[in-house]
Amino acid sequence: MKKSNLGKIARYQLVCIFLLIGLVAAVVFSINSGTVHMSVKDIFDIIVLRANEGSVESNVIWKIRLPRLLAAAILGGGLSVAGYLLQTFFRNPIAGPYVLGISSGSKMFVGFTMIVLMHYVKTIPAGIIVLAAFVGALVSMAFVMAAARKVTDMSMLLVVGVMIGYICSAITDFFINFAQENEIANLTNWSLGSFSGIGWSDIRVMSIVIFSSLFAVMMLSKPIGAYQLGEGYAKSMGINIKLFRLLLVLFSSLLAATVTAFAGPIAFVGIAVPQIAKMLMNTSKPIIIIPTTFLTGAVFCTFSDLLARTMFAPTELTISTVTAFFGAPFVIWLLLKKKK
Amino acid sequence: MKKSNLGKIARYQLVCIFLLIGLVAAVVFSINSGTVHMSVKDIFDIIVLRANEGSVESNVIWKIRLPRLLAAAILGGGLSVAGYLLQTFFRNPIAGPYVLGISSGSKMFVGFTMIVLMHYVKTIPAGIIVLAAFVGALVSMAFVMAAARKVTDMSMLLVVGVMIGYICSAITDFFINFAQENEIANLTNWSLGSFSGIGWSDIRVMSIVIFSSLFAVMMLSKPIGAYQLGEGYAKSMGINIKLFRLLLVLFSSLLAATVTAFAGPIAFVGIAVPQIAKMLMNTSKPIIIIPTTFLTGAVFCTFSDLLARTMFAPTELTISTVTAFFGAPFVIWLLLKKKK
Amino acid sequence: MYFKTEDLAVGYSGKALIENINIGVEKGKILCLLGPNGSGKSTILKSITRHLNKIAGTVFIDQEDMSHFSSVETAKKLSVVLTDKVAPELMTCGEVVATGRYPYTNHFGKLTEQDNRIVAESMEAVKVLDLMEQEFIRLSDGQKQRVLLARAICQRPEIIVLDEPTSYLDIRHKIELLGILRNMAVEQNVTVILSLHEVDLAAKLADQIILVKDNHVYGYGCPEDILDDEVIKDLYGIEHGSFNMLLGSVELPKTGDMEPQVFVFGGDGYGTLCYRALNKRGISFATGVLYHNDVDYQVAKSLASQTIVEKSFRPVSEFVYEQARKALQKCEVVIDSGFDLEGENNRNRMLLEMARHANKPILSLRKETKHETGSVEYFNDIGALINSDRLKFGSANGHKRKQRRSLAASI
Amino acid sequence: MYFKTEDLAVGYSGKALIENINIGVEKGKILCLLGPNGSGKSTILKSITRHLNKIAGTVFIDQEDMSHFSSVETAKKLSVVLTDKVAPELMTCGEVVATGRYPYTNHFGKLTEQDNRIVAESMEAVKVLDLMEQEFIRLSDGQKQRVLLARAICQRPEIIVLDEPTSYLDIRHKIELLGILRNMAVEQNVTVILSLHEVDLAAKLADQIILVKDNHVYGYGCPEDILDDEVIKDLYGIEHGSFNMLLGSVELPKTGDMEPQVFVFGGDGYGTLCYRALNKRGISFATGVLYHNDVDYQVAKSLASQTIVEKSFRPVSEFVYEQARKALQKCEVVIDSGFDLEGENNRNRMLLEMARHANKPILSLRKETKHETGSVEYFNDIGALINSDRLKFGSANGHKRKQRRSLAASI
Amino acid sequence: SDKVDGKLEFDSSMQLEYAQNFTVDNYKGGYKIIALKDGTRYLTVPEGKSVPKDLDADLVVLQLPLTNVCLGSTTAASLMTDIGALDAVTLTTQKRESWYIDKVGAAMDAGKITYVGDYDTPDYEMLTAKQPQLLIYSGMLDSHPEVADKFKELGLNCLVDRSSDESHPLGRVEWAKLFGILFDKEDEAQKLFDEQKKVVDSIDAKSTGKTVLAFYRTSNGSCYVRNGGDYFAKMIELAGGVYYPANFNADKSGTTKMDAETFYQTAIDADYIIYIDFSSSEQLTQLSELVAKDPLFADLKAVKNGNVWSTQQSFWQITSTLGNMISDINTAITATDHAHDDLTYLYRLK
Ligand SMILES: Nc1ncnc2c1ncn2[C@@H]1O[C@H](COP(=O)(O)OP(=O)(O)OP(=O)(O)O)[C@@H](O)[C@H]1O
Ligand SMILES: Nc1ncnc2c1ncn2[C@@H]1O[C@H](COP(=O)(O)OP(=O)(O)OP(=O)(O)O)[C@@H](O)[C@H]1O
Ligand SMILES: [Mg+2]
Ligand SMILES: [Mg+2]
Repeated sequence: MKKSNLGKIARYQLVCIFLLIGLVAAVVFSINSGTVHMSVKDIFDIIVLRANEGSVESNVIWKIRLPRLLAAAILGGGLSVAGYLLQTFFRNPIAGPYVLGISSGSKMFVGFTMIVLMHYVKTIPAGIIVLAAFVGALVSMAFVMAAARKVTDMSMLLVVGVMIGYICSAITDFFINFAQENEIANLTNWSLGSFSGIGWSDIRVMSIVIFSSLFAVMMLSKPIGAYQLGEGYAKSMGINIKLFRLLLVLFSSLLAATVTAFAGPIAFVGIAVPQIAKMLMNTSKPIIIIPTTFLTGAVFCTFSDLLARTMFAPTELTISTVTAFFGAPFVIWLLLKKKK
Repeated sequence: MKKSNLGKIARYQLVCIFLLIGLVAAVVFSINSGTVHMSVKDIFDIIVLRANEGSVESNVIWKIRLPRLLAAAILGGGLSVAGYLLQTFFRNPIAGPYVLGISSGSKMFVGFTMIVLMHYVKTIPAGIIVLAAFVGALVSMAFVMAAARKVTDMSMLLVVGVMIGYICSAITDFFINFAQENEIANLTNWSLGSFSGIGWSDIRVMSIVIFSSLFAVMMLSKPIGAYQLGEGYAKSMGINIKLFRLLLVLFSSLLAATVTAFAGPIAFVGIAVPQIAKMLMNTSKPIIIIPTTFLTGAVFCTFSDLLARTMFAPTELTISTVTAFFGAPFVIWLLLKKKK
Repeated sequence: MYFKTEDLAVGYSGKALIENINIGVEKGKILCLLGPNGSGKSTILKSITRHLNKIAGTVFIDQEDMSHFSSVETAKKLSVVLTDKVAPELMTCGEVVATGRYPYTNHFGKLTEQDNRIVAESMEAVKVLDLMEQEFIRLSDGQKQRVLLARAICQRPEIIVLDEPTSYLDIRHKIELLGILRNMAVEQNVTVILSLHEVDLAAKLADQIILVKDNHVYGYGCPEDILDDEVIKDLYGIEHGSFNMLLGSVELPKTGDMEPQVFVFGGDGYGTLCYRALNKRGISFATGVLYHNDVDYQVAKSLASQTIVEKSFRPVSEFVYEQARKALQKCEVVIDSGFDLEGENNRNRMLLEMARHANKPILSLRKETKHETGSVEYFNDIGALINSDRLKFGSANGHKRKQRRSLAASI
Repeated sequence: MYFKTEDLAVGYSGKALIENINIGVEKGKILCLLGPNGSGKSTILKSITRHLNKIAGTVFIDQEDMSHFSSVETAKKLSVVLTDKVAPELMTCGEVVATGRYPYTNHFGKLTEQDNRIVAESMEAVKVLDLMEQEFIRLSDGQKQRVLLARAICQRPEIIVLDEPTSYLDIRHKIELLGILRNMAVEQNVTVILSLHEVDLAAKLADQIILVKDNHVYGYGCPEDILDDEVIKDLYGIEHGSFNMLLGSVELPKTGDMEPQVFVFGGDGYGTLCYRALNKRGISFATGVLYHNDVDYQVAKSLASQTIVEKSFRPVSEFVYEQARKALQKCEVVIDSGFDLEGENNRNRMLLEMARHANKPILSLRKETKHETGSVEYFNDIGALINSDRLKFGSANGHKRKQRRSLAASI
Repeated sequence: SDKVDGKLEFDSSMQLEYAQNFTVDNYKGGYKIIALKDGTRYLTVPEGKSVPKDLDADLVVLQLPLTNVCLGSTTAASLMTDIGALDAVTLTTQKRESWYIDKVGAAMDAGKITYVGDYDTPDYEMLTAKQPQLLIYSGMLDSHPEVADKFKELGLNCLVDRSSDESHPLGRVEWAKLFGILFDKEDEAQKLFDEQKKVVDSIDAKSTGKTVLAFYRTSNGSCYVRNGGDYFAKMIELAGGVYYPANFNADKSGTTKMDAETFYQTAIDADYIIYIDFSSSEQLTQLSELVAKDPLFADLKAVKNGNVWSTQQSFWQITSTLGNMISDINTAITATDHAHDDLTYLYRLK
């Protein structure tokens, strides 16, 4: 027992180190690629010595590449954790972070803002879209939480979540019915998701929300672990199930809402990354899986974003394209391999 | 036992009659509403006596209203049955007909046709979009079926399906990346789904596919019933599980593919209608539930389409808007009520 | 009373199934629920553990209304093993058991040295320590059950509630489990509330028994006093077959209900195996002469068409002997199970002699004196004996017909 | 052999757990797998029923390789009851059972009059007919198990494979189930292959027994011959507690291992209840004088610190009497379980007299002659007796200490 | 030749200067065959003339005068309005609020034009009832073959306005001639074209040397930059500017989605920026609003110098006066003061 325990811990550490190296690599590559070519030394000077402030190079690094890669890492991690929470909660491998209607809620509000509101309010303040997305996510979340207090059967709650998503989509479609092509294209573009155009103030806001949620989730890792044995046993271990459920929905929604607000809905990450993390660690201990999921998500999204913006440069691919295109076959492969 | 059995049969008959009345009502209302006003007598004359052939009224009835409402009924029913099959198959209440990537596959091919193909081939044959949608659905289905032969764990197969869906979406997004606004709007509009513009030749094709699939599914109702006890028991009853799984995936995909080809992806129906049918009948006998699901789906879609085209006439709502907007709260209500 | 219910009513979806449950148990005692399937044992247990909302009434622990406890308080007081199957993904047994320490660990669920020790001890107790690193879902049914028991034990509760904890356990682990429970009760003053289907084990284990039947509490008390063959027969509505409280064992229903065809000399336990083997083949038999205190008598009572018995501790009376002689004569075949031939006045020996003289075919399992005389066939084991041609009765068909009829009536 | 395996190897994910399984059973016989938890019984059964891919080897039914059968053929030949939980949505019990008719119904699964009759008969057989219209998921564990049994029965197979079919069943239904299985075997020539944990039932039911241990087939044969106390102890690795093959019952482990403090007069079944009650409280006792054929002897063997026994069917010898006297004198308390006082030369009566004269406290359960003499206390039931102050030994603490130590070692 | 009736005798082909996507053959007796690049052909039969026999099956016959037309293309609307053919329009597939062509709006308000549902899901019943002689659709119809099929089934004629496929701005304007034929406004059409051509010719074609960039930024940070081969780039060149991302997709029309970094690098030195708003409703008026979308925009030379112009809401629907628009662009990039900040088609962000 001692020995295999050591083996396990070694595995955890190995995977962690591997992921951290991955993250560093992703960051280095990201910061070093783009249309504006710079030598490594330049980049180093710019970042560390703050050389050439105000130059194109400095601006590219400080105002474009750095915030963007930070956003990719933070949001990717957050989204993955949201997915992990909901998969655990519903014991359903396809329950991603958007299953409770989060992204539909966001899209509904964004659609409303883009299509309806702008007809009346000509000058819109900056950040309105982000705000709309966030509020939309919270609204659908509130509905789900209200339902969660009534519906005790998990699978039924899942159905309620999906239904709320449908209602939101229906309303969005309703707006689309009355929209112009340009507006439709605009909304579709939004719903493809991208880490582009994120600034430092955005980073500040998202860090606060995501890291504090992450902290709270880590705090919940104990009940989450107990919950894996089933609701009955969880109860007998002294978990206040009602509260636990509310908190879980709350934090996963907060995470997903933040991501959606800043980057739009990003496909695949929330479903696949938790599975990858579990396979990497070969355990389901929340205290280990939550950080692993975050890290894996961060690495995955940073790399994906790198690809998204360099593969067909200057055209940028949507992040979902890359995440799904590279991630999905990987997960299928893992699943098939596991079978053997 | 005898008595309650009679009670059950009475219930089945009652619900059936109720649904048939609903269907008739939907048909009557549908045929009687639209911009062109006609008296019931006129309509009767036109349909039964084939009066006034070539007149505006006759054209409206024969070329517009009848094919459309038939399409709504047939496709709605087919879609619901597809949903029922996959929900049963995966024992997952949110496994709708699109969970295996059917709609994503369709959308990918439609996107390819709309965005890429049309750039090169200026004159495109009629029905190309329908064909593209159908082929797309079959392609993703083929992938899922290939996976189904390797992956024996249901929940993992579900993940594979979702992943294939993601890959298709990713490719679609990839096309969108290079598309012009009007193309994006076109694709978005397609993906909202509509029964508009369906002609008699379409009806012929869809009837053949849907009704023969439906017949095949009815033929499968026995193994489906046995399958509800779990794969282990199903096996011991002499079901060839591998074949059964393939057939189930095949027919549900065929149904969903046909619907998607002719009307685009229609939200909600495939998930909700089977649940409604089960609640109505309070049983899960496939031999009863399959026709009920079909009927319920037909009634539901016919009414929804009626609303879609009349509510904001002459603007037509997308069918998904109506199905989700009226259907989703109804299902939530049913779920909450059941709890009590 | 440490644990007590007052007018408790339990049931599903707000409808009471059992009402007015007033039971209690002292600290450190074992309370066992017995009752037929579907009588409501699990329902009562689940209501006590708050897995099911109770319909009415109060549950007291240590004079305090349980509904006033916080969930963590409850968890520290009470642990459970349910019959629900659990299938936690990727969790090792060690991790499953460790969740039992949940109420005691810090906010992150960090296991202290002590927690680890308790986990290991609990797993050792139910003999699953070597499964520590194995994945839970890859265990056999019995191993799973034991891991869940370890989980409940390591929660170190004041009350432990178990719903059919012996299901899927093999005989050794059943014994050990009950031993553990008793130790917990006696040593750690843990109150044990459980449901069992093994009436004999319940009698051996429990301090208090509650009998539940047809949705009401049917009896309540100390097992030695309230349990007897009749109560059990009544409680479970046993018609065919029989239960012997004394032996704590079950005999299958008699199959041959006709005139005995075989006479078995039993006694001192030699007879029992023969009885069962004959019964298994549907051959009806008479047996004798048994003393009332003989182990064979208890089994013969249930299985033999005719049992010739004498009161214990005295010589066989003339009357009983005559009875035996008649029975013996009517039978076609005699089986000598190898009883004790010693003793001055051994009537059984006399009867056996008589059979030999009457040239009845004798199938003998006797090991010692194999004087091969005419009608005696010797067998080394019952397996061979029971397959002997002698026991293939021509009338077996008539026999079968009759049985088929009774089967058709029962199936 | 109707059913036969040849060099069968079974296991999970391509790795063999048990290899070289060569077993067989005749048509219409019952084959039972016995073995400790995790030994591989379910694995073997699942491989036979093709729920698990076998690793190597062949399974023959009626000389034919099973893998050549189509799935429907197999289904007509073979039905199963597994330990998997099933939770079919909205299905009534009747519908669940009716799925057993699957291989026989037409393409739409339409039940004919006959099918309905067979369904009803099968449900009647396991006594679930009244649950016909109830929703399956709303049954108790035992009811569910029975419904699944009915399903298997109504499949009218040639072979029926059952994995622990008695789990969750109450005693009556256990008896009935085994009766049904035996009837199926005897009457309908159905071959039954099952795993059981109740060794006694297995012995009573099965024609052939396979013992599985540590991933190999450990023994194979007719239960009467291969099963005895030692084999069972060895098979399950029982160390504490004991199993009595004869009685088919389990005794919990001895708790008091010290010098006996109580002397119990037993015999004729009177002693057994006292023994168990004392053992439950951890009071060690001596008992005597018992004849070897006495039912009490079997229990005393497992539970008493000292058992004074005499061979059956003869007067108690002087030597044994002396043994008993010594033991009696060392004990602090005497329990008179109410044995038979009759007989001229009844040594037990003499011993009891002696104890009275020695002024030992005597706790008596005797109903008849209540001549209240000095040290004799009379009790109506064992519940009262066992709570008597006389049995609260001052030395109990030392006792407890010792036990705690042993407990700590075992938990 | 006026006597020719009921038969087709080739006369001449119409001379087109810029338009690539249609041709017109004149036949004796005023018959004309319009052939579009997509393969469809239309025969216009002058008022009072009869339809010739034995026509090719694919030839769509339009009996003039057209007085009952359904309009599904905004660019066509622009051209038709300016040649005075709007009276013929009775139906449209665009809602009132999405029209930025005032005359169309006014006609709708007056009830002369009725909305019949969206282009992909028109109210076929209303169309059947109103029986328009011709439906003029935009290229979006290509993606909805089922709509075209239904029109065919219902016996409705449909013509796809492919003016937006023209890469030269004046090619787009030249499509007025096609509508001139259909609505008997050939002279007006010629006049319109000549005017616009003149406007363009009058611009000092000599390069001002100013670099101009045209783009739009979506809410999620992607920038859609006009390709070098797009008509708008051409317009900038005609206006005397240099379309900035030099040789940027010179063979492609439309836009390219560009990542922020490339855009930043590309746009930083552009003298002028024309912001083409996608969303017809949202209109920037302040430079600060643009900068609020992305603070990096503040570093752009054009922004620093206040040389950012935005298109008006009607931009997307204007075709007929592209010459004037080119002239506006010229004004914008040559203006030295703020006197011309509000042009017809452009305005400067303050
Ligand atoms: N979820 C449920 N909803 C409604 N009724 C139920 C439900 N579960 C069990 N019942 C009914 O309640 C009664 C008592 O069930 P319970 O499970 O308490 O029996 P039990 O005594 O534990 O039986 P067993 O020995 O078979 O486990 C049964 O008649 C059963 O049909
Ligand atoms: N799905 C599985 N994958 C891998 N190993 C397994 C799996 N299921 C069981 N095992 C292992 O195979 C061995 C035999 O298991 P099996 O279920 O056959 O035992 P069993 O004899 O039926 O025990 P029980 O009496 O507890 O039911 C066990 O040691 C168990 O750990
Ligand atoms: Mg129970
Ligand atoms: Mg097993």
